[in-house]
Amino acid sequence: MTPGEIPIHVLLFGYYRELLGAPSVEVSLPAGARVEDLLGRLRQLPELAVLPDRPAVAVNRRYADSSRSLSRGDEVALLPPVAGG
Amino acid sequence: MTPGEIPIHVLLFGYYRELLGAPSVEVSLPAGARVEDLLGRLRQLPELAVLPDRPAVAVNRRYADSSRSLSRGDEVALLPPVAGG
Amino acid sequence: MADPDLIARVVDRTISSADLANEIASDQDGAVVCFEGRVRTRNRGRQVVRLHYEAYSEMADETRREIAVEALRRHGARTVAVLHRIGTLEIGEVSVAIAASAAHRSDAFEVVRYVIEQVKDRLPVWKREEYADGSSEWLDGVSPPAEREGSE
Amino acid sequence: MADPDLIARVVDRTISSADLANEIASDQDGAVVCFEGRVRTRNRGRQVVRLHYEAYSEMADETRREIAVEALRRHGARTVAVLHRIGTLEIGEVSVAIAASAAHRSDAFEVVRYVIEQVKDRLPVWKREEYADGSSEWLDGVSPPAEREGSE
Repeated sequence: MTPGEIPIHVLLFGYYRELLGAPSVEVSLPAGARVEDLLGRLRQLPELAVLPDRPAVAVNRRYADSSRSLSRGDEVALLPPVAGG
Repeated sequence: MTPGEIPIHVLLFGYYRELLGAPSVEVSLPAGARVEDLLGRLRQLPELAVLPDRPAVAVNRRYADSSRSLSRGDEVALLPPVAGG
Repeated sequence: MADPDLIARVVDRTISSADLANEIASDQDGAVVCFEGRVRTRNRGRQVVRLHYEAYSEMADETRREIAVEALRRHGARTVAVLHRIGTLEIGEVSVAIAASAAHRSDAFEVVRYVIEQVKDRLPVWKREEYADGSSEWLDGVSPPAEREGSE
Repeated sequence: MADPDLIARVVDRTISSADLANEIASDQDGAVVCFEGRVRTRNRGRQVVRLHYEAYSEMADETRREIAVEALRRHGARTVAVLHRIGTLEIGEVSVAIAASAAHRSDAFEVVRYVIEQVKDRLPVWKREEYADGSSEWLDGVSPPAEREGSE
């Protein structure tokens, strides 16, 4: 991890978890990075290259938009379109 | 019963039954009489003088309007405003 | 829907929408909606201790069946069941139970809603409230529509 | 309503709206409305043999609670409860159960309807259908709205 970067632990669910083949992934981002930066980084993983343009992301268990900035210790999750009920 | 008249057995329910103090009453009406004629006759009973202008009446277990004509053997009922549920 | 699957009865035993729901549920249906009317402790500002329901049972059974057939004609639900209890009911007891089962939830909601509104409007049932002070009173009701003979 | 009475859980055991209804029923309430979503044998033309539900459970519990609070704020119901099941469900089993109790029936209907629509729109739950031919597929879902943080 480059100095000044923060580690972000990303949970994956449903179809995305199957794509990655793992329930979570750790990435490191510059301090002040936003959700959109995280998505760019995740798309560099070959398994997640097919992510849609704006997948739903939750930060600390609430839906977050792409401009939301991330801090050390945030609980971040990548959520496929929901299909409950 | 005057010759040519038909006997009509009228069932009463709820508050009307309490007014009359009986679950049914027998009246005789001229052949071809209508529901409105029946109501006029019932209002002559002191206990039922307070009947509203157009109480609900069922003939053969269906709501009937005041012009409905009555025949021998009809099952007639005088129904207070309903309060089920 | 030529022969809709429906159940409609007046009964003088305890009823519950759960029993109805299990009776009507089908593997083809994704949605079940239930309604229960229960006896409340207070009504129009007075303390109620129990209710007495009386029905013109023979007519009520036919009316309830008509309502169920109409509900299924108007909406896409596959089944609806409705029970109305008569006799003496204590606080919290269920006076009317309705359950509908449909492939899609909108239909199930709409059928149940239609049935309870129609039950209130035209089912020949009356209730007398008994109060904490020992008095009792027939409840004001709804004047049913005249002449429904042509509607079937 | 400062502290609405509500229950909201994700569970991996059998659920039923009847249990919920009995949990929430109150002597003050005249109306109980329930909804159950059940696993259907057919969906989009394919023969389903079972479903697998997966949730982001920690978030789902909070989302469900938010939905219930919103529902009670918008409508006059006194209580609403919602359970969503996770894990493997066979045909006919209940995936989601909702029950609401209110003094008047309109409120109970509207609350339940609001809750199920919101559950479908934003509860972080996913399902994979397993078919008679042995294949399985994640179901297309609804893209949840971004950024709800400001809404509370």
